Amino acid sequence: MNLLNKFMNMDRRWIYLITAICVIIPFLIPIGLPTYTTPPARNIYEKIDNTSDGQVVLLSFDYDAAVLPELYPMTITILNHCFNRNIKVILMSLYMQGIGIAQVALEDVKREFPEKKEGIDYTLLPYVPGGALVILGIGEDIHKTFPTDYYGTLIDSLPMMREIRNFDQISLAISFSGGGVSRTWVTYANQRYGANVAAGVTAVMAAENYPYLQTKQLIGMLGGLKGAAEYENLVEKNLKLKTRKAACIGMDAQSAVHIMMIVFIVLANIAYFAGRRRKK
Amino acid sequence: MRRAGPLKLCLIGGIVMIIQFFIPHRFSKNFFDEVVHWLIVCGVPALVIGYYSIFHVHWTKIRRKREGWGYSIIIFVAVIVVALIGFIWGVGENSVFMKIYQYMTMTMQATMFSLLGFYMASAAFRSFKARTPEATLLLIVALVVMFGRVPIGESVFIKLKLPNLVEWILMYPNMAAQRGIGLGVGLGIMATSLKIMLGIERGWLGGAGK
Amino acid sequence: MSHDPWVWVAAFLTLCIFSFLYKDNPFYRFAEHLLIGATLGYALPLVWKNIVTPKIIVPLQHHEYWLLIPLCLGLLYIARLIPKYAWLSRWPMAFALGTGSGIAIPLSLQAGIFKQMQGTMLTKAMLSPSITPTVHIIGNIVMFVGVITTLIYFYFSIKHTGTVGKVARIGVWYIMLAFGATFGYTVMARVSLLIGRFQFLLHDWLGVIK
Amino acid sequence: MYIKFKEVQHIKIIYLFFFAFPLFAQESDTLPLTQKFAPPLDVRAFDTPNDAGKSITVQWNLSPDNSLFSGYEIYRSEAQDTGYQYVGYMGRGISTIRDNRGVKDNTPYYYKVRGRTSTYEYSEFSPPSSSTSSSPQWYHKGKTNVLIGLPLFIFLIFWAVFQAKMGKPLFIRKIDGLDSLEEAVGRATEMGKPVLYVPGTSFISDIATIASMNILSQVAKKTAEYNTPIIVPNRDPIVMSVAQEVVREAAIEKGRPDYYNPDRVFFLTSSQFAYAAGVCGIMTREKPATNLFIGMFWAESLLLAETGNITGAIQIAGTDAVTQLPFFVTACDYTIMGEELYAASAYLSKNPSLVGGIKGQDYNKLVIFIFLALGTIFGLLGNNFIINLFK
Repeated sequence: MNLLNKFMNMDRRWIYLITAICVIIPFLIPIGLPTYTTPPARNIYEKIDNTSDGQVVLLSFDYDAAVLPELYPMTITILNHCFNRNIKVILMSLYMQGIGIAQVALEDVKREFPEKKEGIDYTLLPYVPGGALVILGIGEDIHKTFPTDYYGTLIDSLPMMREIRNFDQISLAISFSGGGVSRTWVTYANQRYGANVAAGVTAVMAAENYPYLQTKQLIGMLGGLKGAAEYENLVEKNLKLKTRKAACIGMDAQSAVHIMMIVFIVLANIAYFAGRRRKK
Repeated sequence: MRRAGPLKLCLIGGIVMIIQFFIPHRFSKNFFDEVVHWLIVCGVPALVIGYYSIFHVHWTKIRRKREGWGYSIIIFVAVIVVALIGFIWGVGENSVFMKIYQYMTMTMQATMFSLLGFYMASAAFRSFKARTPEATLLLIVALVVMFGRVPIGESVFIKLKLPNLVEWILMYPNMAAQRGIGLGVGLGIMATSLKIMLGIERGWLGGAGK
Repeated sequence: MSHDPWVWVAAFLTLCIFSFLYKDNPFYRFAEHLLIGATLGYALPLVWKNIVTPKIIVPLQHHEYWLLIPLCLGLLYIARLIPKYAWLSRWPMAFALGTGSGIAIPLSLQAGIFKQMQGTMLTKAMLSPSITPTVHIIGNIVMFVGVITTLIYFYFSIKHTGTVGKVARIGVWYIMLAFGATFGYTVMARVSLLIGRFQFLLHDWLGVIK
Repeated sequence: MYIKFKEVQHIKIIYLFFFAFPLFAQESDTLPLTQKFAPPLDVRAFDTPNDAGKSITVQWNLSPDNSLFSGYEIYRSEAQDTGYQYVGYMGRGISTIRDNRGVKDNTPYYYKVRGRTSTYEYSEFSPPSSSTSSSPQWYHKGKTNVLIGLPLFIFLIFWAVFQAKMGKPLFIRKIDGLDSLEEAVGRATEMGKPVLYVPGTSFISDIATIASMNILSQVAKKTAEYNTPIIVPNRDPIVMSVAQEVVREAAIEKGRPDYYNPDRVFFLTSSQFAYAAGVCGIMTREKPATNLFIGMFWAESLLLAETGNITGAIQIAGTDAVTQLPFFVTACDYTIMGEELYAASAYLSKNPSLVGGIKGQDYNKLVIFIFLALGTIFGLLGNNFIINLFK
């Protein structure tokens, strides 16, 4: 009983320490807790997997550094998947900071695919202000909206861009965002131009996108680290790829902290009731 | 005059903006944009009193050598150095200014934000006790949602044939309470705004009466 | 281990902030003052570049002299520093508050009240088993009851006893449920931030993990 | 490249398969390619309603071959027969576009629409629409409900205020968070420690901040009376100047003009987490006995409340931010929730016209209940006209 009492009045710094340990351990020793694959994640995977060689997927990095930990792993694993399946990729961003993130992501993934060439296998588009207007621009003519790529090369001179005029030639557009940008993509790219749109969002924002999944305006969705972990597992299982599964590690840490909190709350309540019974 | 004038301006400003709400004409739209522009311009000089205030607090501390006056020097140095770097070498991409932002300001802010990860654990541990029926409900729902958000919990929920329980809680009862609170807040905002316009609520003038 | 001095600075500052979890100490105090100073310094060039230049200087160069009106109005804020003329600062405040209230009133009625009411009212389609799955039918009813009871909790001018008291208590249950759900739902986002910081320390700085 | 070509071939074969029969049926093999597809029909153009002008809405009936197209191209001209220029493109299955590309007001325009496949094959143009011109509107018809609702709301508030002024006694239920304010200030006085008042982290234009200023006015009167120091750190300079004015006036009202010290009601920084860091520092060093967090908050709410909890202060929070209330509830002793925040200044000051305002809010709630009930009754009977009133 005394032990329970001590537990209840434990210094909060012990809780901080245990929380920290729960986050750090999965980094050092990946546990690899199983994940259940949700249909929205599987849908994106299958859409990309069924895209034939040489077709194009567009990835829009509509986020900034603030939500990087939650969204970066999913962008990496999707990029990986595309390159692995020989799909061409257009990278862009509606946010100024997003271009920098896209560039880093490219460098990260290219380490495993050194043969992928700028302008042939992928194109990094520069930041163009305008938000929704940029999406409309792509719907009309991508060459007019982005006369050059990020490095200043004329888009018309890039082999992979020659045949791409608008969403008709883009088999899937995925927007990664921490806010409501995915909704903008649905409104403009899907509703107006009938493009296939999918979203990668933070865990908090995921619930807001369910209506669009129901109406099929979003083909699929990845929600936070969990969505990314599901995707990593799909890639690993089906393509037998061995890469660092950042999201799975993050998800292990998430699970560990969640379980720790649940256990602590339950124990605290047991201690509380035990203490109360004794008083009676 | 010291009170009556501003109160009149407040009332007129409010009425004009309410009328503007109903007019879609370009004239009205441009007017709205202009008002927003004015509000922004108007707010810029206010920064002067803000900076004056914090400088005054810390200058007094340094002058009187109050406890921790050394830290006050840091504030002055940081403001001057960062602002000068920004003004002299620009604020573009890859500038020193942006480096400072990325590796110092952003880093510290992100770390402050991440303290919440710890604080949520300690706050939940301390106060999630089933003392009353209401507290018990809060506790149970929090546990269910937390459990349902991680893979282990999710697979358990699926076996229980309740795959969308968490979504359901968020979508209906949670939304209901948010709406109920929101309706009350909406009324509160409207009533308070009205009272400000009419000068019934004049706390912003400093105190009542006179 | 990183060779970038900026990364070392960021790592040091991250640890300074984290040290606050143990207790207040000179390192945290240093970081705190640095952060306040740096954000204050950071704002100045940005306000100049993003507000003063495009919103004041450029329009004035294009002879849009009416902008001097809000500018002068804004300058009245500075009158606060002279006690005798402090009351002048009520004018720009009245402008901000009046227009702000005028914008808030119809918007709150439209978005805060009407939209929420529309979403709460039940229709035949929402309750017919042939169109809507049973879970959602239950959900819709739960939602309707929840909005009404929560709003009754915020009914101030009746004693919360008897029937009203009981209904208001149901409202409190809804509110507590929503709080529990929000708390549980937010844990994940906050832990993500924590993961981000540890990733920075272990990967970018120390390089102990790949 | 090869694959791409093969696909194009493939699609062409499908087209031939579908359209060979009608072509032969018409006994003509010289028809231009475009007639393989039926054009969209019945193009209607009208001035976009409730807008600022320079916009025309165009609608059409989908072509019977809608499924073969990837979308529709819309063309515009000032003459019925010639001079059509491309103005926009909409995806398959969509039959309306809002054209605001260089439209001039009061100029008649004609519109034509044609279908386009993914391989840039086209249908014939539709027949042109009748001529339409755009113009701006002076009244937004979609906002009529607000135009009716607003006077009703104001009337009910006025009515209640009027009744209160006539001396009709009005009851307001107990609000724990507000009752405890006095006790909290009293405790700080007993302990000889300051009171910390955080007026939210939003701007003055946020009505929650104004509500906070009204509460600050009441709190400052108490602290001035007991001569207990009050610390008010601010995130916005304008809020700071209002707070300074409020505290100064409170001090004067209580006959202690010396009580007000501008260095205690100060600006910290406008950055969210830097502000939180600063306030956390103040809490751990000055060790206020009472922390009041009242106004609009975001994610920093728990940072402040939990740090205050560590220092052992008695804490009262008040906010209308639904997303932050759970954190205040877990870490504070009392929480003023949602609309209670707006009732506070009436509750604390007992000023009859303010109390009347609260009564007026309740009358409005009654109206909301009536409409919710009516809308639902009619809705369940299959008539949604009341629900549609609130669109």
